[in-house]
Amino acid sequence: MDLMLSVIAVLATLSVGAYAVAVIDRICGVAMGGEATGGAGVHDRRNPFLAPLSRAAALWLAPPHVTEAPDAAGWRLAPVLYLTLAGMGLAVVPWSETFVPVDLATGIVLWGALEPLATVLIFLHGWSPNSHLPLLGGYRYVAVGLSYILVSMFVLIAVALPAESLQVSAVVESQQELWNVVRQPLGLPLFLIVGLGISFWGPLDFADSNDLAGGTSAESSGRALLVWQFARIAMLVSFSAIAASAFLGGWMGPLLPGPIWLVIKMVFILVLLLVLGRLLPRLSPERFMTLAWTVLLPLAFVDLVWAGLEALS
Amino acid sequence: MEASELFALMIISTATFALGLVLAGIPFSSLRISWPQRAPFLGGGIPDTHAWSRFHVRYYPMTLLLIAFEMEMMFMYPWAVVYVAEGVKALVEMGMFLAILSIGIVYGWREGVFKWQ
Amino acid sequence: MNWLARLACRAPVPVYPAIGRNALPQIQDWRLDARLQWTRSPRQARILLVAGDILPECRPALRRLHDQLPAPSITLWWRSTPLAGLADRAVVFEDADELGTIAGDACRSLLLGDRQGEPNLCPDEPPAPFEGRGDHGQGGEGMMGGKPYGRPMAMTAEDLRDGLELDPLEFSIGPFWPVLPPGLAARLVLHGDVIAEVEITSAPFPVDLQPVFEQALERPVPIADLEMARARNHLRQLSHSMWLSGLESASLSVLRQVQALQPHDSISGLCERLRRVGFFFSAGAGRGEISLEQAERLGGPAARAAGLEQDARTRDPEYRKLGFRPVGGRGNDCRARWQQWLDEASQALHLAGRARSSGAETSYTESVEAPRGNVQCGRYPADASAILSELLPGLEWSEAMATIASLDLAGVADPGEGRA
Amino acid sequence: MTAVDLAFLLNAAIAVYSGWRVFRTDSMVRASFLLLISFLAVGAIMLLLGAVYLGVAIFFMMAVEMMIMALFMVMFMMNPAGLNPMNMVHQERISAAAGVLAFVALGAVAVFGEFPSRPKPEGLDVVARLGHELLGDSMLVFESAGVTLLATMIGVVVMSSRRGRYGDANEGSVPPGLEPGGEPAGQPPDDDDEEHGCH
Repeated sequence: MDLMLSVIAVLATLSVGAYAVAVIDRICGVAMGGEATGGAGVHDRRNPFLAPLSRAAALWLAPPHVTEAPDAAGWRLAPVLYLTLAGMGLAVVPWSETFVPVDLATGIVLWGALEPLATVLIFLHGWSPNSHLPLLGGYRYVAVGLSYILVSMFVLIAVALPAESLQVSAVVESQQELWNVVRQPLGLPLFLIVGLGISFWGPLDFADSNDLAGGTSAESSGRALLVWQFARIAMLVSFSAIAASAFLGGWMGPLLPGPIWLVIKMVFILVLLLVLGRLLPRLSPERFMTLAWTVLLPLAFVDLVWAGLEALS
Repeated sequence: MEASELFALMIISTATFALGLVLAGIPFSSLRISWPQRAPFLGGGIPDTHAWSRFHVRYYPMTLLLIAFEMEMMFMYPWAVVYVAEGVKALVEMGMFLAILSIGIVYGWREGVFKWQ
Repeated sequence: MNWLARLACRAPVPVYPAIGRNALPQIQDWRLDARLQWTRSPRQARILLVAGDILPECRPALRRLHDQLPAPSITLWWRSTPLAGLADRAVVFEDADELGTIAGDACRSLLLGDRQGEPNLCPDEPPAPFEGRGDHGQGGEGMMGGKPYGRPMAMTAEDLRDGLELDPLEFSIGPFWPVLPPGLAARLVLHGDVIAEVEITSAPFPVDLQPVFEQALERPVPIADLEMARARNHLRQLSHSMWLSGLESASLSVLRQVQALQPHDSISGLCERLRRVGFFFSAGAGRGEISLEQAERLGGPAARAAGLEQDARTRDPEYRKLGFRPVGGRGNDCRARWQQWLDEASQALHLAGRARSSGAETSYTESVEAPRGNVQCGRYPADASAILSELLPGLEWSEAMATIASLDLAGVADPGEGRA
Repeated sequence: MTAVDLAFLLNAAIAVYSGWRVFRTDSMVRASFLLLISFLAVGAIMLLLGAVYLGVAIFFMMAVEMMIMALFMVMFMMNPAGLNPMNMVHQERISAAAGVLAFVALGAVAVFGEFPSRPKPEGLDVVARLGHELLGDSMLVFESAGVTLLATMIGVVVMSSRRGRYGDANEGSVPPGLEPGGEPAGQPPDDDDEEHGCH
């Protein structure tokens, strides 16, 4: 029974969350003047609540495409497996004191492992079509994907210090008195970069960027593209859940039940990510790599030392 | 206890995988797509060769450095769990460990490893 | 399934643009239309829009592009002559405002199955015959030989930088890729994602001089009109660079600003915002550095940014009365050129505001400073795309694209030639 | 037959099958990622054995390592995508015999050997035990691993990076002189031209 509930909770959160992200992103876009709103008789197209659904329907019905000599299995499986990673990432997040879909003793390490696995799949998605622009996107993403995982590891280890455990539920409970976002002020900003990286969003969209005609998805159409985009947003949702749990006290909060608090905090993280995604430009991959190793990594060091001193005091 | 958690993880990932597979639709191999449509998209241009080739990865020294660094990171997770219990000893030991490895990063940086080769 | 198709009909129509002569500003205006969704690759489009005249030498590429939309698809023609194979069923239209409706109808008819897609224009055969040949019928021989699946494999060549002899990727790109200027096609050799060689195979389509600059060569025209046209042009150029570096939101809001631009408008907010988010640092700082000689060839804002003081406006006493002094000298990289566009747009708006209130008109008609560069009667800025083959080698892909976007390369069409 | 047994058999089958496919595929990328799948299945078996940390650590390490391996395999192998089919195995007979022999031997040990049965005590936190071990008896090992990894890093950089502090290695990466235009500082006088440029 509990298992059924867990499966439904994860799948529903991914799907509803992806829909919510599309809606929020559109609302942010309109508020920032970044959405097309012109044209006559477009009222229902301006409706942010219907737009994601109609776009998804259009992709569902769009004709498929394959290239000359692709790695068909890899191309088809990469988006699906990427979605699976998002599901696994969400599964380790506790919803309340008692309801944790997967209360793995090494949940934090599992989250660390999802990031390189996501890099593998994004590379595979770029490699498989045997086409030039996706290939460049895939290779370029690997440079970025391998650069940000160290930052992510340090930041996640820092939140494990006060919890004395690698269990996500323990990390949440360790924030009873003070949230980690206050206790380790560098943690959340660094972790947000990781979130943008793992879902190649906004400034870290090195895989599917405009200068490569859509990068790894330049040769995707129809349902393959639908899954890819869905998976990418699902990853963002999944990330927001772990970020909320690691830094904003997860399900904890007064009055309201745990799951509601978690959702509120997830929405907060998502809005932050989506606004950042629209505000910041993409660096060249070389510059990002240098930045990640020479600025972000030392900052992550500082975050860890800070967390260590704080945990001892 | 642990086995049931693992079982739940397996079921959840299988369910997400199935959802993705349903969305992904028919396999590519069953599609009949014309040759001109299948040519790689290059804005009207044409490729001379297949895209798959011995690709010159320009950041390869970084990946090698990463392997070494990541190996070391694996020691840090168990360390984090016992950190509070062990106190200053843990802090000092890990401080030393990280200091040694930071030398590697600084050296790599000086040699331009974090740039495109 | 019918309800699904009806739901899909409410989505914006995915359109891929093949941009011909003088169509770029209109394409940018169409980006603001919520009924359309401009796809980055034709694979996601159902409609191909051919906008503007396509020169004959680019028609084979257009035929290839046409076939690359997943079938079934429909092609719309705006101010353009349909290709030979499609003449009987071509949807041709003139009025730019109609695109939303026409594309919507076309897409709906495809979704509901009311209409067949177009036939392929290229023969349906692999790039090279392979089936049944070679060791396993895949067309190849041994490890690297033959043409497996219709194409040869890349072969090693000497590297331009670190001495690893790996395979260069050779391909031609363009002329219908919206990241590049319309009409620009090049043969590229890539070592990894670093550009090793560039050979321009088709120059960007020449752009007609805007009427107000044309008139300025014949008679005095209001300075306000001239400067507004300049400000619009520069902001449009900049919006493309912003789109390229992932600032889609800001790029659309700049385009919206362009449509409603008035003299005296201030764009300092935009400058400040771009500076604060690090746009200038993003991919362009320190990249795409042009020499003085190249700056001379480019003329216009790029030359002024690089420190050359050439501006026809300085010769006009009316401009001097308005307190005009050329800005520039920020440097020779992409960042400097982007800032130059912003500075000049800002200055142009300021000048336009002052000229509008004083009613000032140009007094010097020998030559006029067009957005692209200095225009004299009978001497128009020539295409400068050839400098790319000196500029791009050694740049990483995104830096190379940023460099191209920071330059205004297309030549200005000589109206005399057109009439002849 | 419990769920754990089933999961073990499933993962073992995946590990063996994908391990076999590594040698049957022509594409280097596929080979690397099939190997990754094989390792992931082994990691899952570790998890089933109660090694919660080691299992997930295998996921982590192997994802990074196989990704990098794929990069290098594609970089340096002819026909990296296997567009032309090729034979990935050499000296098949000897290898097959050795493989079968090893499998039989190990299988015999597994089936006929007598293993001590020491199930993990209830409530033992393996990760914490590992941590205490690292800070206790194995501290010397742990710190010397740090030094070894530093040596690895430096070795890797020396061998792979072409860029140096004083310019590209193959253009004679020499330090500048103490005074402008002077002899390179801190370098022995250069009497053999062939040695010059070897960094």
